[in-house]
Parts: sequence; C-alpha cells; structure tokens
Amino acid sequence: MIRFVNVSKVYPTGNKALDNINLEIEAGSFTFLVGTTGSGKSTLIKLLYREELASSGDIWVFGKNIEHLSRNEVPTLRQQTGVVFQDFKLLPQKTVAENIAFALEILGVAKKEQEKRIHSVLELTHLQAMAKAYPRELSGGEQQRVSVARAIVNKPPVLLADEPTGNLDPDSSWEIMKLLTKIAKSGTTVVVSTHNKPLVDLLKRRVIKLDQGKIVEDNQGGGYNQHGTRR
Amino acid sequence: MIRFVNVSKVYPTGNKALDNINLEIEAGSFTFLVGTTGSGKSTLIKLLYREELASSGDIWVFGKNIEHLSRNEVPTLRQQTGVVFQDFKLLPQKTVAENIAFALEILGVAKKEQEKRIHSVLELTHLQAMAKAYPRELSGGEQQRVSVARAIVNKPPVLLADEPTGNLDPDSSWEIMKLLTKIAKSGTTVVVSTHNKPLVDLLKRRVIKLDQGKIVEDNQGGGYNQHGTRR
Amino acid sequence: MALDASQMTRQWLFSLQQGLQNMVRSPFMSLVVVSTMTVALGVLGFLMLTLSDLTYISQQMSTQLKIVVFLQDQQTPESAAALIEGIKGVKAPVVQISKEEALKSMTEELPDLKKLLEDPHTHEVHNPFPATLEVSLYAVEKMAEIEAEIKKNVPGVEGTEANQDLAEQLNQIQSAVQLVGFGIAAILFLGTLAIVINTIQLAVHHRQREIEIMHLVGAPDWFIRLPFLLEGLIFGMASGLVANILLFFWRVVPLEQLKRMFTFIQLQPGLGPLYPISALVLLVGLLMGVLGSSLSVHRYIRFEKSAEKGKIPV
Amino acid sequence: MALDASQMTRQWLFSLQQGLQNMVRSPFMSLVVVSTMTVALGVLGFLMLTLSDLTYISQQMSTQLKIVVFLQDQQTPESAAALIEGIKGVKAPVVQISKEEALKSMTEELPDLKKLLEDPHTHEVHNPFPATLEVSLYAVEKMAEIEAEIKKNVPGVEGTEANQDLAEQLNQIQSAVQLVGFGIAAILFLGTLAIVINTIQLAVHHRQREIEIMHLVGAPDWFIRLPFLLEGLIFGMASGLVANILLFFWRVVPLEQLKRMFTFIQLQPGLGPLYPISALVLLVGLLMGVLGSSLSVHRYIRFEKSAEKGKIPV
Ligand SMILES: Nc1ncnc2c1ncn2[C@@H]1O[C@H](COP(=O)(O)OP(=O)(O)OP(=O)(O)O)[C@@H](O)[C@H]1O
Ligand SMILES: Nc1ncnc2c1ncn2[C@@H]1O[C@H](COP(=O)(O)OP(=O)(O)OP(=O)(O)O)[C@@H](O)[C@H]1O
Ligand SMILES: [Mg+2]
Ligand SMILES: [Mg+2]
Repeated sequence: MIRFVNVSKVYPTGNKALDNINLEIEAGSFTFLVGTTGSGKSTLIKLLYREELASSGDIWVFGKNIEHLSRNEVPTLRQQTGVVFQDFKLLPQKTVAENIAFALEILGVAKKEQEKRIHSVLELTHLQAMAKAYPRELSGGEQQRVSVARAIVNKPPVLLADEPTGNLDPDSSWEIMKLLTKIAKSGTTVVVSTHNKPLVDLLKRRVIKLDQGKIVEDNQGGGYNQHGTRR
Repeated sequence: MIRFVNVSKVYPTGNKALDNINLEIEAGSFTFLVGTTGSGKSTLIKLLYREELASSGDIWVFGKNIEHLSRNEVPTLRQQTGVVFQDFKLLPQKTVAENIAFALEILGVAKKEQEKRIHSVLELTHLQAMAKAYPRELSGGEQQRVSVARAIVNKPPVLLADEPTGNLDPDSSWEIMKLLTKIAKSGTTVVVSTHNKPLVDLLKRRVIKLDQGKIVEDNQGGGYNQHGTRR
Repeated sequence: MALDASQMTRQWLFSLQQGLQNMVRSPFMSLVVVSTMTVALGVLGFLMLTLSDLTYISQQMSTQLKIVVFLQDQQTPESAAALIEGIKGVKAPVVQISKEEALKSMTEELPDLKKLLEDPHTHEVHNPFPATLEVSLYAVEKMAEIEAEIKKNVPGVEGTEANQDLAEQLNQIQSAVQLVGFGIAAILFLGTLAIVINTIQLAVHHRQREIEIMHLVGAPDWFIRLPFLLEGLIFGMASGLVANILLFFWRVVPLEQLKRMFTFIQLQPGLGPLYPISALVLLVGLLMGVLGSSLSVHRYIRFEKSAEKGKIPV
Repeated sequence: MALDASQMTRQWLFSLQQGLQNMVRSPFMSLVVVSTMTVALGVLGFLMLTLSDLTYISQQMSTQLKIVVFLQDQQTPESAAALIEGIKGVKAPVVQISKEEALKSMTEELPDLKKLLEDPHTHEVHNPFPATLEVSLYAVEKMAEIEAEIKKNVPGVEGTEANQDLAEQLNQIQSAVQLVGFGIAAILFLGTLAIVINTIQLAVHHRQREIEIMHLVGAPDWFIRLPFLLEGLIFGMASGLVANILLFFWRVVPLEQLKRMFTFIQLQPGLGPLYPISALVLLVGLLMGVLGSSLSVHRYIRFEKSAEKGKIPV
C-alpha cells in the first residue's frame, strides 16, 4: 500500500528532517507515528500527500511512485487521501458545514448525498450544533474535530492524521481514536502521528518511533515507549 | 490577585461560553484549568488579558477592575501578563529570536539585556538551534515552545498558558510544566489550561474544572478527574 | 477516477457559486477593488472624452480660416461660388462680396479715396476693387490643396489669399493633439492595466492561504481558478458600469454648463463620442478583471510548481 | 510603569527599524504598492505638465492676433509705436507700416488703382492710405482694454481694428483649458488619492493578523502605527521619485522630438514647469503615503475599539 524506499528529506534551510527512511504500511492497517517534537512525523505525513517532495528516495502509494506524479495527478492523490492537519487548515471564510462539504464538492458529489454524509460525520464528531459556525467562532478542540470530519467525509482509501487529539480532552480523544480504528477496520489505511501516550499504550497497534528523522523502533502492538520512562 | 465576580460571557453568536463564574486566584499560585473541549477554558483566559470583554460581571487583576480599563491601560495589562496562546500567535515575518525579542522591545529593554534574557529562555525551551528560523520552518511542538518562551521572557507577574503542551511529546510536556511550576514558585501567578491528564494527576496542584461554562469542581491538589473514569 | 457529466456540471456550478460567495463574504476587499478599478477606468474614459472634444474644437476653430478669392470683372460671383462649392472639402455657403460692396466698404473706411476715384467730369466712380469670395473649409490641412484647385479649375480668378501660416499652425496643433492624445490614452491605458492588475494581485495575495488549503485538500487548478475569474469578471463589470454612469453624468450635467459658459466653443452635439468610449471602458474593465485575476492566481500555482521541482540531492 | 527617556528612544528606534524590516521582508507587497503609486503619481504629473504646455501654446497662439492702429497723417509711426510699446501688455516691437508702404502694397495688388490715384496733371500720386501699426499682445484677453487705451492715450490715432471675435474665442479657449485642466487635475488628484489609499489599505489588511498579534502581546497603538507610517512615507517617497524620473525623461526625450516635428508649436523653453510639478508630485506622494497608512492602521485599531464596547447584558 504505502512504501518508503531510502527516503530522505532536507529542507531548503538545511534541516535534515528525514534520514533514509525505509518503511512499508499495509492496506487497511492502523499505524501510530510517535517521537519527540521535531523528530520528523509531520514531514513524513506531508510527503504522503505531496505537500513536500522528498529530497531523495521513492514513495509508493496505490502502486504509484508519487515522487513522479504529473501536475494533474496530484489533486487525484490528495482526493484519495484524507488529512487531519496538525494546524487544522480550515477555510476561514466558510462555515463548518461548508468546510466539510468542500471535500465533496471537489468530487462533484450530488447535494442530497452531500447532506447525508455531512450529517453523519457531524454526528460522529459531535459538531451538529456548530454546523453553521465559522472556524474563528470555535474552540481549539472543536476546530480539530472539524478537521477530522473533513478528512473522513469522502471515505478516502488513505487517512493521515497529524496529532489529531492535541487539543482534545481525554474523553474526546478516546472517541476520536476509536473512530479512527473503526475506519481502519473498514479497509482504510490509517496513519496517526501522536504524543498521546495513554491512548497509544491502550490501543496496542503498530507503533513507529522516529528520532531525528530516523526510525528507531517499529513494534506491532507496542506501547508509546518501549524502554518506558516513568511517564 | 485575580478575582472573578459573577462573570458571564455570551459571544455575539449567542453561545454562552461562561456562566456566572466566581473565582479567586492567589498571587504566586499555580492553577490548572481543565474541562471538555468547548467548556470555556480559553474564554476564561481571554478575559484575563482583555482579548474579550465579559458580557456581565467584574474581573479584578492587580487590584484593578480590568473591565473598565481605558484604551491606554490595556497594553500595560498585557505587558504584565505573559500568554501562551492555544494557536501560538507567532509573528510570521519574524524569526524565533525576533518573536521573543518583541515582548522586550515593547518595554524598551536595552539590547544587551535583551540578548541575555533571550539566550536564557531559548536554553530553557531547547530552541537555541532555531533562533534564526521563521515560524513556518518549525514543527508544531517547536512553535509551541516559542510561544512559551515569548510569554516568560519578560518575567511577567501573571502567566496564562492555554494548552501549552498540546503539541509536545510527554518528555517535553513534563519539562515545560516543571518550568511553569518553577516560575510560579518565583512569585508569578500561573494559570494553565490543559487536557494533559497524566501531568495534572502527577503535579497535584489546584484544579478547576469547567463544564459548559460553569465551575463544576475546584480542588486544591486534585487530579484531572475527581470521580475518575477509566482513562 | 472518471467523472461523469453531471459531476462536472456540479463542480462547475459550485466553483462559480464560490466566486459570488467570496465577494459577498469579503465586502471590504470587494469594495476596495471595485472602487480602485472604478477610479482608474473613470479617469481613462474621462480623458478619452476630453481628447475627443479637444480634437473637435480644434477642427471647429480651423473652419474660421478662409481662402479669399479675388475675381476678374468678367466673372460673376454667383457662378464662381457655385463652382467652388462643388469642390470637395469646401464648406458651403461661400460668402460673396460684389465689386460694389468691396468699393463701399473701402470708401467708408477711407473717405479721401472716394473723391480720388470719382471722375471730376462725369462724377462717375471708377471701381478698382474686385469682387471677392470667402471660402470656408472643413479641414484646414486641405487649404493649400483647395487653393490650388480653385486657381486651376475656376475660370476668372484673379488671385487668392490664404493665411497659410496660421493654417499650418492650426494643422500642426491638430496633429499634436491627436498624437499627444494618443500617447496619453496609451499611457493611461497601461496605467489602468497596471493598477487593476496590482489591486487584484493584492486581493488574491490576501487569499493565498485559502488557495493553499484548497490545493492541499485536493482541489484541481481549474477548480481554484474559476471562482477568481468570475470574481474578476464581476469586479470588472461593476467598476466599468459605475465608471460609465459617472461619465454619462459628467457629460450631461457639468459639461452642459461649460457649454453655456463658453458659447464660442462648439462641442459635439448630443452624447457625442460617449457610446464608443463607454463601450471601451466596459470592455477594458472586463478584460482587466479577468486577466488580472487569472494572472494573480497563476502566480500562486506557479509558485507551488517551482517548489515541487526543488529536489535536492542529499 | 513610568518609562525613562532611553527606553522611549529605544522603542522609537525599534519601531522605525520595524518599518524598514517589513518592507524588505515583503518585497512583493512593497513592489506592488510602489508600482501602483508610481503609476498614479506619474499620470498625475504627466497631465499637469501637458496642461501647462497647452496653456502655454494657446497663449502663444493668441499673440498672433494683433490690433491694427491707423494713424492720422500728422502723427509719425515711430513716436506712436514708442508710445504704444510703453503700454502694459503690449509685446514689443510694434510693427510699423508707413503711408508709402501701405500705398505700395495696395497699388501692387490693384494696378488699376495707381492710375486712378495719379493726378493727371502733376503726375503726383495722392495717397489716401494711412500709416498703420500692428500691435501684438502678451495676453489676448487684454485686447479690448488695450485697444481702448490706445485710442484714448495715443495722440493722432484715426482708428483701430481688432479681430474681437477670434480674440474672444481664443480667450474662451484659454479659460476653458484652464478650467477643464483644473477639473482634470482635481479629479486625477482625488483618483490618485483614492488609489493610493486603497492600495495601502489592502497592504495593511494583509497584515491584519500581525497587527492583532502585536496588540495581544501588549504593543501600544503608537508602537504599531509608527512602522506603518514610516513605510508609507518611504513608499510615497520612492514612488514620487520614480514618477519624477519618468517625467524628466519624458520631458527631455520624447517631448524634444515632438518639438522638432512640430516646429510651429512653441513649447516652454528649458525644463519649463517641471520643477514645481515634480515637487508637487513628490509632496503628494509623501502625504498620500503617510495619510494612507495612518488611515488604514487606524481602521484596525478602531475595529478593536468597537469590539470592546460590545457589552451585551445577559
Ligand atoms: N518548512 C520547513 N523548513 C525548514 N525546516 C523545517 C520545515 N518544516 C519542518 N522543519 C524542521 O524539520 C524537523 C522535523 O519537523 P516535523 O514538523 O516533521 O516534526 P514533527 O515530528 O512533526 O514535530 P511535532 O511533534 O512538534 O509536530 C524539525 O526540526 C523542524 O524544525
Ligand atoms: N469567537 C467566538 N464566537 C462564538 N462562539 C465562540 C467563540 N469562541 C468560542 N466560542 C464558543 O464558546 C465555547 C467555549 O469556547 P472556548 O474556546 O473557551 O473552549 P475551550 O474550553 O478553550 O475548548 P478547547 O479545549 O477545545 O480549547 C465553545 O462552545 C465555542 O464554540
Ligand atoms: Mg508535527
Ligand atoms: Mg481552548
């Protein structure tokens, strides 16, 4: 499904964010990405939807080398990839419902079908009451849930979530994580970057740990810290 | 030090974010603010540095009713209040060092003194290597630490931190929290809104819990959930 | 993923609807853009109008210049006038002054002369003055040509007189007005273009973040571009229309007053050149709007492209 | 918290330095703003220059119009000319045509006349034609006044003749050029103002978020405003200078060529009215820049104020 072959990423500033990553992620699997701040989690996710290009190496998604996509193929890749951005990236001029609908409008989904799907994701993320609010009128956690809702509304085959519970209380975080695991069970490939140790420990999924751009641990069903510290 | 008297906040949209809050916070104390997303934590903090005005009630800080400040007194209030914003609010056109320096430039601190203080907060937040980077070149956690550094650099008598560890890994979160408690010990009044259950449970400080804009618990040395759920 | 026709239609409709929504939701931006464009287009139209009037005035002025034709005694003024009126470029009627009228005006001016011309015996007055014709022209630059034609083709012409110097000067002024006018119009046109494109660029620059987000969630280029084009089109149309309303108002009210104040200055009758100019203003507005916004959005899309090429070997 | 003098100085210096930094770090924005302002100011200056030339040309043209003065025989042309040249508004030299010259030109034109004027006995020629003077004027609108003065104050004047109609017309054209020119300059001035302010507003609007953040971390109003004022000042100065360079270039190169093409049109010598106009353009640029940015920043500060008033009773 997703395959990294000798991938490195050096930012124009000279920062080496990823250092020779080799990695395979199966279709329909659920994977945690952990690591200290600045270890390269977001960069790895950005490579998968082509926000950034790798400096070297190849990345295969859906059997295609996405490093060599033509200009027209990039939107298609992104349409098939739901992304929960670390900084939400909501359109400020659109309401919650419109932000979510945007992912469907791109695909030309009929209005009736749109309404149905939006209604259902609003329910899943407990945002029904805020459908008509603008992002600036929401709390941090509410904005984060809108970002989740937009990422899952068109049922993409790949779902990338970058720190999707950073602004959520423990109960809401647990619900969102349960939602993401449920989505993985339905066949979607889910990659979640997170710092939420309790949830990682609890869920016992594959955990890939990055440190300074290198994969330092890769455990099926592991906890947050293999050689656990006191927290 | 800080006193809320019958404070309510209704946003222009009609959302009642705070509902008749009465609260007293002593000088030099350290207080956690917890609660589900949308319970009003950020709103309470915004009232303290006058980003928002209360719809009714009075708020006393430094013995002054900040609801009735004149136009010129607002900057003074904000200069005496360090704020870690939930969405960081870094100036995009300035480097990390310049963002932090800005809080000192406002006060007309001499260049030499500035350099000394900036050096010391960069060290405290482990950002020495990124002093010359722009915010867009930083990871989420790094940006958050810049926001912390800016808030503490001028040693304000009040420090408000809104979800300061949402993008940090457990180790970094623990360090930042330790830093904040140390600052409280030096006489600064610290208020921290957070969802980080493990840290709240560990630190055993005063915990105020909000729910739908009301204070539902207020415990000296309490944990995150008084009537604990399984997480 | 192939798209069927109804999907495409829906995408188009949505994309267009976005253009309208954007305008309504950024009223400040829309106002600034439209007002700037209105000013630029209005000034352009106003100047073209003034230039057209100036050309007309200088043409009118030059018709004051006349060719004076002296006739031999055997030629009657009537038949010569008829012949001259037949020449192309001559403005009828040709004014006729008979020998008698010429004599009368001269002797009135110089009473001494009368006595000198009178035969002391018969008291008959000798008349040495020829009959003259005053020929007005439509275009002063034809003066030399027509003068030659009169001399050549009209029988019984003793001589002609024309203020060639003044004619030449007026002629040059006309050409200068046209040339400089064209230059001004061209400069103003380019200026309007630059200002409109700059303004729209600023407006789009302000939406850079939105464009980025739309790109990141998978919107294709055309899907992002279309609403901006529509916006640009509407901006252009709105400001073109407002500019035209101002021009019509200017033409009808203050210009009419000017006319009354300066009765000698002959302005073009009715609304004059207003129709072609207002059509041009509208067209320029539309083109600039569309061009400006498509160029600006292109900038951001181009930016991304170049970033994508930025592969650095490690 | 009282601030000592050195703190204030440091704040001021920092605040000014910010203005420069902002410009350097947003080169696109700076370029767009400066180029828009340059276009607006350049067009303004260009039109003022053209209007000043037009006024000059129409004045030159009107000096072609002359008052013809007929003298009585006892008055010598020389002394009358000297008297007339002393009148204010008369352009020296006054052209003198003696009785003899007048007779000669008339008899050359009409050979018959010579015989008629000759005394058949003495062969002496009677000369009924008066000596005449042709008086040029500096300003055509003074024609009637000066004509009257000549009649009144110069002895031995038999009569005068002036083309009052044409004079009146030219006079009106001059007033019209001045009035319309003033109108155009005023409209363009307002247009420039609107465009510059709009452009700066867009630029500041783009920095709205930054302004908000600075406010939230405790920067006082003046601290935020000062860098924008400095920026506006520099933008105004830069675009004023570039516009002036373009104006000087236009004056020296293409206009000189126009002069050579149209030899009859007399333009003002040297750089003519360029200095006052370029000074005005620079001044307008500076004022607009400062005014535009201070107004725009004010908008955001005002916005916050009104939000602060929004106390709603629960
Ligand atoms: N646009 C950029 N330009 C330059 N350096 C960058 C850029 N984006 C990220 N970096 C650097 O690359 C490194 C990896 O960043 P990344 O955002 O991938 O970290 P992360 O693991 O997501 O951290 P966090 O948990 O804080 O979000 C960091 O050191 C960061 O400073
Ligand atoms: N500007 C606003 N306009 C309207 N409603 C708002 C605005 N800001 C916040 N709200 C609403 O007020 C309530 C409280 O918001 P607040 O940001 O204080 O929550 P919070 O406790 O900080 O949540 P989180 O943990 O998600 O950050 C929410 O329901 C939110 O939707
Ligand atoms: Mg990250
Ligand atoms: Mg909050």
